This record gives sequence, structure tokens and C-alpha cells, in this order.
Amino acid sequence: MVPPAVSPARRAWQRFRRNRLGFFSLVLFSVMVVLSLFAEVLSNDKPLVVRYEGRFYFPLVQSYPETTFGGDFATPADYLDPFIRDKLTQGDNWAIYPPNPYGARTLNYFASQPNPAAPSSENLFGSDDRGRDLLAQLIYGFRVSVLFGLALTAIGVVLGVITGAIQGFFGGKTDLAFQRFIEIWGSMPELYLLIIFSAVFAPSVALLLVLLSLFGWMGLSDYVRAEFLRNRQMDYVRAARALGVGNLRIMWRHILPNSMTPVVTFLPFRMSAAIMALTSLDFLGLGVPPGTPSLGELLSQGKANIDAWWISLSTFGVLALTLLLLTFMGDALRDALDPRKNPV
Amino acid sequence: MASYILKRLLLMIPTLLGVLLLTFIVTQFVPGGPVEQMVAQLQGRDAGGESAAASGAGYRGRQGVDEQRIAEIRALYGFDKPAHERFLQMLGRFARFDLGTSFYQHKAVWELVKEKLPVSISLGLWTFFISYLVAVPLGVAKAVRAGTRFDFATTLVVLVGYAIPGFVLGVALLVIFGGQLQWFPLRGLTSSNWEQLSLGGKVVDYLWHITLPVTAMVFGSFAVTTMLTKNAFLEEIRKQYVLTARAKGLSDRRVLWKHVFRNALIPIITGFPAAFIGAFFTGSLLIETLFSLDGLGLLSYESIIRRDYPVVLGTLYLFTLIGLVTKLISDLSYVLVDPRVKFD
Amino acid sequence: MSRPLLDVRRLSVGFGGKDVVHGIDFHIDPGEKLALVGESGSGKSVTALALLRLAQNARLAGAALLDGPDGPRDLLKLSERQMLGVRGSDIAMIFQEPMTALNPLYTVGDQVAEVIELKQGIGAKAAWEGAVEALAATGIPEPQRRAHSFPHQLSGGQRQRAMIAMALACQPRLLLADEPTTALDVTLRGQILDLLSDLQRRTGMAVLIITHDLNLVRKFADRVAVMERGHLVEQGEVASVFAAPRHPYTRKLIDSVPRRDLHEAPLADSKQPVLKARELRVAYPVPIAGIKGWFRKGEFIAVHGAQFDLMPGRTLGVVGESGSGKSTLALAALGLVRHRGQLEVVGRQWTGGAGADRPLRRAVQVVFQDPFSSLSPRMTVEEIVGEGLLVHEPGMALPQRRDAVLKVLDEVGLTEAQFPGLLARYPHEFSGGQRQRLAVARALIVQPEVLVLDEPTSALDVTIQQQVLQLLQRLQRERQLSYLLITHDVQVIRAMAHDVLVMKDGAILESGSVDDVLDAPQDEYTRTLVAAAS
Amino acid sequence: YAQFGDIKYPPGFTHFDYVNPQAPKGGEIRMVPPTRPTNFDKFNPFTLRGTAPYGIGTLMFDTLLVGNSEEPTTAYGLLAEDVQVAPDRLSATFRLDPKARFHHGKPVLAADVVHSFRTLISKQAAPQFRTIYAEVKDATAVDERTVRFDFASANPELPLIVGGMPVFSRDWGAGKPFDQVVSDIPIGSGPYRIGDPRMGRDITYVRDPDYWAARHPTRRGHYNFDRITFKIYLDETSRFEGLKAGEFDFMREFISRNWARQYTGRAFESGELAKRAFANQNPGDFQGYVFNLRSPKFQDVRVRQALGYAMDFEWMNRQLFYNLYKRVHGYFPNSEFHAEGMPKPDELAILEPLRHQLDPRVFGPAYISPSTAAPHGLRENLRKAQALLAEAGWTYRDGALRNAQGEPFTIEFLSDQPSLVRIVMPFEKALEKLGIRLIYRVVDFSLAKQKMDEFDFELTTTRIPGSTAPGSELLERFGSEAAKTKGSSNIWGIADPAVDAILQKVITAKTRPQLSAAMRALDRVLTHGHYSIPQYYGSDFLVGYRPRRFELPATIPPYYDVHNWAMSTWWGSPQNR
Ligand SMILES: Nc1ncnc2c1ncn2[C@@H]1O[C@H](COP(=O)(O)OP(=O)(O)OP(=O)(O)O)[C@@H](O)[C@H]1O
Ligand SMILES: Nc1ncnc2c1ncn2[C@@H]1O[C@H](COP(=O)(O)OP(=O)(O)OP(=O)(O)O)[C@@H](O)[C@H]1O
Ligand SMILES: [Mg+2]
Ligand SMILES: [Mg+2]
Repeated sequence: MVPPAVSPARRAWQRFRRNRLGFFSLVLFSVMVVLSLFAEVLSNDKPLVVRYEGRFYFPLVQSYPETTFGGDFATPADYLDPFIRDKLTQGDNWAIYPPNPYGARTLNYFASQPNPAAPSSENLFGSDDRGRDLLAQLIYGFRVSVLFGLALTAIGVVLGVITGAIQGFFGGKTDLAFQRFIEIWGSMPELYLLIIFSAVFAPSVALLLVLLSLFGWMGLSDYVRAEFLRNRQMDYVRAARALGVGNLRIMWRHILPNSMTPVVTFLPFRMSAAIMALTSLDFLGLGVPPGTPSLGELLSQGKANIDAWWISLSTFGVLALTLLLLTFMGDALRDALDPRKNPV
Repeated sequence: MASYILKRLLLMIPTLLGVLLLTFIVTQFVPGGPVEQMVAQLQGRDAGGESAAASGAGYRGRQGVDEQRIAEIRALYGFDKPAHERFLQMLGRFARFDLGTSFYQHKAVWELVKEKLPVSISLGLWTFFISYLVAVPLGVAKAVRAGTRFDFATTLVVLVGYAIPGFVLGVALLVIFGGQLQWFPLRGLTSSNWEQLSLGGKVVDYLWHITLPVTAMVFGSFAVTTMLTKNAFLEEIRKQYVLTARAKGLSDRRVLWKHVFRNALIPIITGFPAAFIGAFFTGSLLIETLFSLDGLGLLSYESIIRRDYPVVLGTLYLFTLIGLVTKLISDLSYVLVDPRVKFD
Repeated sequence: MSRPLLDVRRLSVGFGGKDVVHGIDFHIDPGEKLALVGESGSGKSVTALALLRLAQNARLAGAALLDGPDGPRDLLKLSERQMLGVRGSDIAMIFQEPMTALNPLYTVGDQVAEVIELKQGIGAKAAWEGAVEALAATGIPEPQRRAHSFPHQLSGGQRQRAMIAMALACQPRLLLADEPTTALDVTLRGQILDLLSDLQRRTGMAVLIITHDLNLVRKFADRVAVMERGHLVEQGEVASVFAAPRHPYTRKLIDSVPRRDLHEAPLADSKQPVLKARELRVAYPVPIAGIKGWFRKGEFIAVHGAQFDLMPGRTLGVVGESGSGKSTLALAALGLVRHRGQLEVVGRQWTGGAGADRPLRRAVQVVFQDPFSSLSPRMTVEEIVGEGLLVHEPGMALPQRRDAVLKVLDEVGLTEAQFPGLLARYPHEFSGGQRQRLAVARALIVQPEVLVLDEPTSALDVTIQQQVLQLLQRLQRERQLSYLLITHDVQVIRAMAHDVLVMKDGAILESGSVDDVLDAPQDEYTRTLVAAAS
Repeated sequence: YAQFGDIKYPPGFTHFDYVNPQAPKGGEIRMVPPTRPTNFDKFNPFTLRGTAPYGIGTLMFDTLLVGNSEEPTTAYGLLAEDVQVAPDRLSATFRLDPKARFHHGKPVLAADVVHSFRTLISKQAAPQFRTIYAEVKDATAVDERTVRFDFASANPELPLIVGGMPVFSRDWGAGKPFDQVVSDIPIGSGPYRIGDPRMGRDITYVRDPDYWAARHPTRRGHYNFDRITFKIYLDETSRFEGLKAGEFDFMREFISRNWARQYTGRAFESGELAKRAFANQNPGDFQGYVFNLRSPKFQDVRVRQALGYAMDFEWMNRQLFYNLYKRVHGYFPNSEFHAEGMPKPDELAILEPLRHQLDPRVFGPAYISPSTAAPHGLRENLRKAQALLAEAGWTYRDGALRNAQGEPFTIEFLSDQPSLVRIVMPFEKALEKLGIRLIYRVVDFSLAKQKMDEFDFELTTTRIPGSTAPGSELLERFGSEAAKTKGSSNIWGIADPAVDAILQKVITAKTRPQLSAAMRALDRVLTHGHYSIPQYYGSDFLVGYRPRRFELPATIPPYYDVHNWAMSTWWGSPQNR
């Protein structure tokens, strides 16, 4: 009568795998993220290996002054410069470039077409209106977006859970005061603060993260609070009390694991919301500092250059795919965490 | 009940005070206020494009605004008084529901809000209705056919809609249906000859104008409501009273629409009045801009960008108040809908 | 004899490729009362649902012939439309849990009237009147007013009666009653059963009653069918089955009555009571309606003037109706609610400080009413049981702690041999009785002197109940534990307790040794209680 | 009246040369305003708060004098039949045309002119009027139709300034305080009235059939459309789609990329829409990077010059601007004030006395911005830059260009426009090659303004609108006094006695050649000081319009604003009448 000991996590995982769409999304998404984490190898303006006058160089790991390759400047070499390229292909010299020979900030200075240029063998996905390679932008933009989404979600979850837990667990006056605080904080015009802060401080992804985090936790906090309010009444909490377990441990070990369902369920949605938030802010020009690859910035470029269909189309493709994968994963996750859908 | 409402109303006061105080403080610390804006405007420094094409002959008048002028502008905006005095004055006015007058426009904040309402109501209400009218039945259908191909296909469609950012869809619609095919107008809420149209003509003209923006907004809003409805239904369908009802010999249809529907929709129904009121005041900056609709989203954004503090604080006060009231209403409607819930 | 009303042949029910009911045969004659008994999960409810074709996602096989004017029809082969006619009019069902089985958003009058309207095709007004009558027939006081109540505004017994009214409103020929009394107070059980037999006599309908209360079977049913793991292992006349059970499972079932097997330690006066209460009073803050309530909280006095001693090695039973303050008393003893008056645990008082109370916490342990909800669902057995040591002996090393956990589990009869991977399991991977034992193990590991048991068996199957009680008795013998045992099952008290307290409305009505109180009840309430139980 | 006495049209002329006096009236032109798109909320263009519809000033109000598109410093009488400037140049007297009528039929009287003036300099009007008329002491009605303005100084520009003052009726606003006059329809005497007096998005001006000056020589052939409409699109995409969809007729494009790439498609091929660059001789705007000389690293002229080499205009023009722009070589491009070749004698006359204070190169050929055109390329320029920087003590060490103290060379580029990133990126890249890090700091408009006022920046970009009649504003821009004044336009912090001396010559120039010589001398000194890195300017008006609806005058005047020009001198084609 006792089922074999399979931990709930494992069973949830089995349920997750049974949702083929969600599982497939997870696989694809992970592949995309992992690839983007290795973006430097895939898309970079620095060659992987250079052989120059009998010696090997690895520009990807170490930067060499241009003078190494017979140039004029002591600053790091620009390996796309025809001048350097010439030197690197003379005689026995050779260089292996990454599949897409452009980095996140690489300006295709030696482009043959005015910017934005349509897809061609030179720029597989075309270039944006400043002359950066679009494929590189998409890869790095995706990375920034996803990492940002992850970080924002993580911070939001931590804050939301902590505040929600405190409110729900202690209830009473603490709860009342906290609720007012959240009401006040939630009513603050977010956009306003964003504009103001981005005006005062030098913009950076970190700053943006902090600012968005300040507001990102409130929805979650409500859920966690409700769960805590409910769960703190449970007998197992009383039982722990009767054992003399302290408040902190009760919150952490007993109530929290049982209050995480809404948190986990909302995770992917929060993440896609975070990505969207960043995208919209970039679109408005309030997002990441200029020059940072970002999907939102590309979207607004796409809008400003409607004729350059490759910008909007590919950016939209990447964005929609990411969000879809996340939502599918979220759906699967919710099913997986629903014990009623137990595999027999 | 009455005493509960009274209590909730009284609790709004600290919230409102807190929000206003915080925002007011922020406005005090923000560099570059309305005075600078105005002075810059007087100096003719307005943002332009990349190009420096000649701005035309015959410009006369000197640049530079002297101290005295600046002092005058300062006094005009009341910045000659100390901050706390201004704050108290403001509170006094707000208590009398006088929201103040815009710095830049010859209008009271009330008037501005009133002026922008038609746009916001149009966008908000239609989006609201359409999304509910489509999403709720769809969600029910999905719940009934959970796990079928229909369920999967609609999920896909709804999620794709969710993944497309509204402004991207907006641009696409604008260019395709507005610019290329010219089926729909590009901007505004009504045609310029609206006054002359017959009543039917007016209605048609209005609907014709809001089709594109509402479409752009509504697409993303299906997903949440649909999924919410579906899950609520699934949850309820599993409950025992459904079996009871069926054991009584009620037809499936009656069970679904009479017994399940009401229970499943409690969260949606109770959110309804609040969402309804909220729909009056939703602004959507990007959609409004795109379709040249002069709505609240744009008003808020512009007032922030231009540091139009009376508008910022006035609308903040108004909207926070409305937000709190709607929250109260939705809590109260809970009591009405669900006999189990009691306050006081 | 005439044709059976319902003839079930080789009925199988399967979920997801696995059968839970394996080809059972039984029949019910018109006007007959058949009891279906069996351990939890043996397929009783599923069988009943299958007859109404309401078992969701289930695969049905076999036949269920329902006699009718046009001869027998196979319920399993009728179209969904035809089933609509059968449900409610021919066969009605009373569900296990009245709270969840009623739609919370409609008044009970509405819900009863709905059936009447549908089945008798009469107008809304007439249907409403019919509903009121139906409610009145079940003996609900003030049926006019009750009809306007929502389910949550009724007591458990009233809800159950509303369910019955609904089922009977159309005068079905067969009533399926799925554990109609489990959720009820002992005193209410008798009433409901009386009502059912009364109605059955009057209308001549047949009843299939599902239960695991053998007392009830004995009193109520004509015939009994016993199920075990989806098989019907035995059926026959009640008297003959009870007198001479043939199947071992039936035998086990019938034997599972609580037995007294106590160490009747003589009362040594020299000993200090481990738990001593004088003029104990517990009040809960309750909100006051209206403006006043913003500033002040009202009080609800849940226990007052309680006075008792619990001696080492003995059991003090607490009985009383629901809401009489039994659990509150327990919480006070555990120092989990604020109380006034004197309360000494092993000679000391609760201070309210976590550090100061730690030794006391060790001395008093608790096993809560519902074993499932008192075990954190996401902690493993090792964590749950070991937590007490973690708190009270923080210095203990992991291997030692593990040993201690295994040892105490062994004591309560849970061994690694029996359950592979025992320590890493989660509570939901155990049966109710096993979970109850886990809860006991958790309490025992810190070696308490007093164990508070709040209805330790109410959620359990008779067979499992038996196991748990035996375990407790053994532990008391071996360890000289004292129990504060709360229950409303008089049989359990008889089996377990040395002394007993009877509570009502927060006050102690009667106290004394078990025999004194139960055999010669002084108080009116105690008398009804004892009567209901026999 | 002419500031420098050079007047083209004699008294009694019938019309200006660049218009078609026979242009038929009728039709409509629909445009989008070139300003920031906001909806208007008032009809009073003269107060501080609110936004008045575009064009209201030109179309609804007449002025005493009116200029033309050929002579920048000359104006002809419109409301005024005649103007007399006192010999001491301290006052000017205007005699009003008895025919002049306001829209409500009352004649334009001296009292109205005085009222207009007093109102505009009152506190209720926008403060810029007080600045514009700062040197005008007062206006007096001498008799019913004669008005005299008294000046505080003998500036010959002043009669033109007051001549350009809009005149409105005393009845406008019916005696309300001027800042309460918001939605009252202005009562002016201009050629158009407001079509539909509703506040909102679009505005249509309807030609006044009874316009008193319809046959006036300065108005002949002007204002031919019956209706002039301005439509407001809040979004660029929808605006351009609107043009293609035929919602309006005329739009000026500011972005070269759009012009080159988006003005294509069916409508343009079928000839329904035309894209046309209208040439003009308007003085070009100077646009360039500005060094803040208050920052020690920019005090060395060699450093400034070196950085100039890093800007690759040819690349930008090719890759970003579709070769639509021209390089700026001096501060006054496309004008007679631009210095070219070797200094002319009249310039030398100004420069010679200052020779000891000046860089000898000033006396050589005029400054030419470095080019990366074919033979050289950017690499060549960067080599020069590297050499200059080395001379100035900046060498590459430890991953950055460092000075003797080891401080790395970084530049913070301050801007309020994120869109400049396209333009800055190549520059940044070139600087990186030199070992200099450029930090692009975008702040919001208000903050940028504040920082600029405090001169708290290192590098920024600025645009100086070209002027046909430069004057004392140059003191504010280049004078050493201004360099010390917070909030002044001398953002560079140029404090050079030689510049001051030449500026004095500019201000006191009595004739146009004098002015021109002084300006050219100034240009030489400034450019050789390498205070800025000149960028580029676009001289042509890039316009998309519907050619089938319009006919254009045969000659295009030299100085004009394309919107004004189109709405005042074009006329509707037969299909548009
Ligand atoms: N919808 C379902 N899907 C899968 N398995 C089910 C379903 N409903 C019931 N079962 C399984 O069928 C078996 C019989 O369940 P049933 O509810 O009939 O037990 P029971 O005899 O009524 O027990 P109890 O006395 O606890 O009510 C159980 O093992 C249960 O897990
Ligand atoms: N937290 C609380 N706040 C207010 N009243 C409470 C609270 N807990 C219990 N009560 C009330 O105190 C009374 C005694 O409750 P208690 O739980 O002790 O009853 P019980 O005898 O254990 O009943 P049961 O047999 O149903 O478990 C009840 O009327 C209950 O409604
Ligand atoms: Mg059951
Ligand atoms: Mg209890």
C-alpha cells in the first residue's frame, strides 16, 4: 500500500516531463541560454586563434596590441580592420574567426552597405542602424534579457517571500503596517522614479535591476502572505511549537516549503514579465545604457526603420520565442506541482 | 458593514499621505525642475533630430534668460516658498479635491484628466469587455475539454498573443491595416467631420477608429484571463458538489453554467467592478502615442518628463484614491457574491 | 421473491489502466438495506459512483441491471440522456462530506427545490414549498428559515440532513448513502440513522449504505457486503456474518474493537501530579462588531474553572461534545494559548519565553487530532522525527541523531525493513495509522513525561485505530507515560483512560474514574453521550 | 527699412520677385508641423503656459513691417505705411495704413500697437518678449495712426525688432488679464482666421476673404490656399504612414536615413508623392562636439586638434547619412561669414593688430576639417592624432592613454539624446584606437540643462543656428565675460582677448561688408583654436509632398523656411481647387 519512495521533487519532474511541450521548451530554452552564455566564442570580433609569423596568439583570452601584428597603435588590435586582416593573411599567417565575426559592440566599420544593411553574407541577419551586426546583437541581447530576467525574478522572489512571510507569520499590527507600506510603495509612480533615477545616476544594468527590484516583489509578497496566514494555523506548525521550535525555524523549515506553490507557479511568468519590462523600458529609452545590446532597443530601431524589416522581424522572433518557451514551461511547471495530476 | 467601510476609508488616509509625501520628497530632490524646463524652452533649446538643416531666416531675439526672468518663473510656479509650506498647501487643496493647475498648460488637473478620459475609457473599456467576453467562455471551453487538441491549440494561440508586446503588434497593425491597406484610420478617436455625422455614422466612425488600438491592446490580455478561468473551472469541476448536482440528475450544461460557473468565477466576478472602474483610468503610453490618442498614459508620461509637478501629484492623488476605492469595492463585492465571506 | 431492484454483475471499475474494483457481484431488493463495509480505499465510494456513472475518467465493465416498469435496464449501457432520468429519480445519492457536497453559493432550499422542479416539473414556487417540506421531513428545526440558509450557515448535522432532503426529495427507489454519518457528532449519528430508517419504512425505498462503523451496520442494515481491495469478499445477512465471519478480513474487521489492556497502577499519593490545573481559564480574543471593535477585542471564554490532576503513568480522558473546549484545554496544557489560573506541568509554570520554556516543552508532548495536517508535508521522516532532538539537544551529532530516530521509529513499529528508505520518505507516503505513529514517534523522541493526545484515532479506520491504541497502551506500560487523552469516542475512553473529565461549554461537568463516570453518569449530557455510544 | 541701408525693392513695387502674383486662390494644403508633436490647448501664442497651434503667429497676426525671403536685414511696411528712424537712432516712428483692419472689422490704430507692445512686455506674457524688447524703452501713440518707439540704445537692428512685433486688437480677450486669455480667438489682422474654433489636435486656418492687405505689395501672390491645415501625429511611424495614406500633403523629413530609405514605394513611383530636396542659401547651422576648456586635459590645443582627427565624417556620411550632409569647416557654414582660403585684406586689417596674440596658422589658409577621404583614411588621421597626443604628453601605457601623472584619458560625453549613439559610436571606436575611453552619458533633458548651466561636462555636442544677421549674441557665446557667467552660451569657456577684440568689431560693424570681414576673421581665429570638432550640416530641406495637388512658384528665394514658404507662396493645382 505504500508507494515506492520517490521524492516529491522527482515525481514533479516526472510530471513535468510528461508535459511534452513544456519539456521540449525547457530543453530548447536551456540550449539557447547555454549557447548565449558562450556567446563570446560564437560571435566575436576577436579571432579564436591567430598564427602570425610563426607564433600562435589567442586574442579571445588575451588582448594584443595592434603593434604585435605590425600595426601603428599600442592599443588592442581590431581584427576586422582590413589593414590587420591583410597582415594576418599574408604568407603563412592565418586566423580563425568565430562563426559570426562580430561582438556585441562591434561596429562593422568596414561594411560595404550603409546602415542598416540587409542580410547578406557579410552580416547574416543584416545590421542595425548603427552598423552593428544584428545576429551578434540578438545573441547578446538575448543573454542580457534572460540574465536580467533571472536576476530580477530571483531578487523579486527573495524579497517577496521575506516580506510576505513576515506579514503572514506575525499578522496583526505588523501585517497592518506592512500592508500600508506596500500600498504606499505600490502606488508610487514607478515610471516616474525610473526616469528620475536614471537621470541622477549613471545608467547601468545593475541600477536598473535595483530600481525594478524595488517594485517587483509586491505581487508575490501578497501571495506568500496569504499562504503564510493560512499555513501558520496548521497543526504541524502547532506541533513544531509544541516541540519548542523557534519562530525562524518554523518559518523556514515548516511553513515556507508549503507556501512556495504560488511562487514557483508564477516564476516563469514573472520572468517573462521581467524580460518584457526591460524590453519596454529600452523601447522607451529608459533601459540599459546606450550601446548595450538589448532587444528593446532593437525593437525601437525596428520601429524607426520600418523598411529594415530584418531588424524588427528577427528581434520579434527572438522575443516571442523566448516568452513562449517561458510560458509553456510555466504551464508545465504548474501542472507538475499540482499533486492531483499524479502519474499513477 | 458600514463600520468596516468606514474603517477602510480611514485607513486610506495614511496611505494617501504616505504616497504624496514620498513623491513630493522625490520631486524636491530631482535635479532640473520645471523652472529649468521653462527656461530651456525660452532659450529655444528643444530637442531636434540628427540633422542640422537650416532653421530658417528671420529669427530674432537674443538667447539667454537673465536672473530676473528666472526669479519670475520661479515665483510663478510657487518655488519661492519653502517646501513644507508648499506641501501643506497642496494637502489642503487635495482635501478639498482641488487638484491644482498644470505648470505648462492653462488647465486645472481635473480638466486635463477629464479631457483625456474619453481615450482611456475607450481603450480600457473595450479591451476590458472584449478580453472578458472572449477569455471567459474560452477558458470554460478549455476547462471542459481539458487535455484535448482544442485545449492545446487555443493555448498556443493565446500564449502567442501574450508573447507579442502590444506596441509591436500595434506598429504592425498600423503599418499594414492603416498605412498599406488603408482599411483603418491611423490616429485619433474620431474623424474630423465627426460633428456632422449622423448618430449611426458617429458610432461607426468611432468603432472604426478604435479597432486597431483596441486590437493591439486586447491580444495580450486574453492569456491571463483565459488561463485563470480555465484553472478556476478545473478546480471547481473536481469538487464534490458537482457530483452532487449531477447525481441529482441535472444536465451537464446546467451543472456547468449554474453551479460551477458561479463558484469558479468568484475571483473574476469580484474583481470585475474594480477592473471595470480601473478600465476608465488605464493609460497605455505606447499605444496612445502610436495611434496619436491623447490619453491618460500620455498625460502621465509627459507630466513626468516635463516635471509638471501639479499634474504628477494631482493625478497620483486621484489615481491612488481611485485605486484604493476600487480595492475596497472589490472586497465588498466579494461579500455580495460569496455568502461565506464576512468582514467585521 | 420478486426481481431484485438492482442487480450488479461482475462490475469492474478501472482508472488509467488499473482496476480498483474487480468484478464484484451483488444485488439489492426493493426496500432492502444493504451495508457495504471495508477498509478505506477498498473501492466502496467508487462502486457507488459507478452505479450513477459519475466516476470520472473511469473505465466500467460488467453490468448493473436496474429494474423498472419496462424490465431491467443496464445502467452501464444507458445513454447519457437516459442517465439524467435515472439520476435523482431512480437512484439518489448522499455524499460522504456534506460541506463540500453542497454548492456553497446557493441556499439549501434552492438546491433542494432545484431537484424537485426538475424531477416533478412543477413551478418554482411550488418546488420551494416542496423543498421546505422535504427539509422539515428530515427533522430540521425551523425548516422555513433554514431553507434560506447557505450551507456554511448550517451545522454539520443540518447539512447532512439537507443532503438527505435533497436525495429524498424525489423519492428515489434506491438511495446510495456514502458514509452519511462519519462527519457527525456521536449524538447526531443516531438521529440521522433513525431518520433514514424511518423514511425507508415510509417510502419503501432500498438503501445501500456505505460505512465503516460496524455498530451502525449491526443496528441498521439487513444485509452486509464486505469489500477488500476491490474484491467483494463476503456478503450475507448481518446477523449471520457478524456471528460467523468466514473471510479472515471480515473477522479482523469485526474484532477490531478497542480493548482495555492497561497497567492499572495504584494511585500513589506520594507522587506529584505531572499536570495540575486549578481554576484554569482560557479566553480567545474575538472581534467585536461595530466601531468599538476597532479599539478593543472581545473575549470568548473557551475554558473556565477547569480543575484536574494528572498523575504519572495514568491516563486522563476528556470527553465532551464538539466545541466544548477540549482542544483548548490541551493547548493550554501545552502552553500554546494564554491562560489564567494555575497550571503546573511537572511542578513548573509556562512562562511564555521560548528559552525558558524549553525544558517544559520537553516534558509535555502532543499528538494532534489529524495526523496528516500535523506533519509538515514537505519534510522527510528523519527531519520530522529528528527535529525535537535538534531543538533540545543541539549538540548531538548526526549519526547519533539518526540512530535515535531509527530507534524511536522501531518502538512505534515502523522499521526500515518494512519500509525501504524510511527516513527519506514524506508523510504522504504513509497510511493514516502509520502517520499517526509518526506523530507519536516525534513526540516520544524527546522522552516526555506527559503526552497530550487530541483525538488520536478519530480519523482512522477501525483496524488501524486498534493498532494505535495498542501502541499507546504498550508505551504507557513501558515508559510510565501520562496521557491527557481527548476524544469523543466513549469506547476509546473505556479502553484507555483511568480517569475521565466530561466537558460542556468550557466547563467541567463531571470527573472521576472511568467506571464511576461512565457507568453511573450524573449529568444529563454524559448520559446521552454514553447512550449514543452503546 | 534696412539695417544696413541696402534695399532691393523701391517704393511702389507691386510684388516680390519670387512669388507668382497671378497665383490663383483656393485649395487646401495639409501639413504636419515641424515642431515637437503636442496637441494645442490655447489660441494665445504669447503667454508662457500652454501650447498654441503651429502657424498661428504668422497666419493670424500682421506686423508693422514685414521681411522677405531675399533680404535678411530689410523689411517693408505692412501695417505701417511709413517708418521714420530718428537721426540719433534712438526712436522710430511708424505711420499706420488707414486701410488696415482687424478681423472684427475695426481699424488698426496706434492705440492697438501700443497695447500690443505693453501687453507683450507685461508680466502676463511670456518672458522672452521682455528679453526681445529689452532695449525698447516704450511705445507712444503720437496720434490715432502714428506710433513712436523709443530705444535705449542706438542699435540699428531695433526698428526691425519692433517692426516684427505682432499687433493685435485691444478687444481680444475683452479686458481679461492677458494670461487668462486662453481660448479666446485672437483678433489680429492677418490673412487667415481659425476655421473651427475647437481645441484639440488639428487646426485649420481659413483664408479671410476680406483680408485688408490682400492686394498689398508685400502680400501679393502670397497666401493662396483657402485652407491651411496642420495635423498632429504623436508618433513618427503613424505620421509617415499618414503621408503615404494621403491624410496630408506635405512633410519635412529631418532624418536622412528615413529620407533615403523610406521615401519609396508605390506612391512615390506613381508620382502621387514626390520627395524633393529644396536648396536654399540659409546660413547653415554649426554643429560640432564642444570641449569644455575648463577641464585641464582640453586646455592643450594639440589634444583638441588630435581628437578632431578621430572623427570620421566621411564614414558617417556614407554609412549613416546617405551622403546627404556636408562637412562643417567653420562656425558659420553656408554663409558669407565663412572664411575660406588665405585671409583677405579686410580680414587681415582686423587680424594684423592682434598678430602677437594669435596662432600663426590664423594667417595661413582657412581651417579645413580633417578628411578621411580616399588617400588618407582614418588610420592616417589617427597616426597624426597619436603623434599630437604624444607631443602633448599623452602616451599609451597599461591599457590606456596616460599623461605624465599616469592618469588615463577618459572623456565623458554628455547628452540628453540617446539617439546620438549612432553618431558617437564610430567616434568612440576611433578614440579607443588611440587609447581614450569615451563614456556616453545620457541624462534627461532637465538634468542636462542644469549640468550645462553649471558647465559640468567634458564633451558635448551643440548646434548654433545659422544667422543672417549676427550681433551681440556672439558676445554671449564667445566672449570671455560670458565664459565666467553660469548659464551662458559660452559653454567652451573661450576666454581669448583676441576673440574679444574681434567680437567688438563685429558688434560695431556699420555696413554689411564690415560685418562680414569681422565675422570671417572671427571664424579663422575660432577654428584654429580647435575649440570644437566640427561635424556636419544639411543644407537642403528634405520634403515629401503630393506634387499633383500643388504648383510652385518659378523661383525659389534664397532665405526661407520651407513650411512658411510652402504655405505662403505655393498654390493649389486645378485638381485641388
Ligand atoms: N478519480 C480517480 N482516479 C484514480 N483513482 C481513483 C479515483 N477515485 C478513486 N480512486 C482510487 O480507487 C480506490 C477506491 O477508492 P474509494 O473512494 O472507492 O475508496 P473507499 O472505499 O470509498 O474509501 P473511504 O472509506 O476512504 O472512503 C482508491 O485506491 C482510490 O485511490
Ligand atoms: N482561535 C480561536 N479564537 C476564538 N475562538 C476559538 C478559537 N479556537 C477555538 N475557539 C472556540 O473555542 C471553543 C472551544 O474550542 P475547542 O477547539 O477547544 O473545542 P473542542 O472541544 O476541541 O471541539 P472538537 O471536538 O470539535 O474538536 C469553540 O467554541 C471554538 O469555537
Ligand atoms: Mg469513500
Ligand atoms: Mg478539538
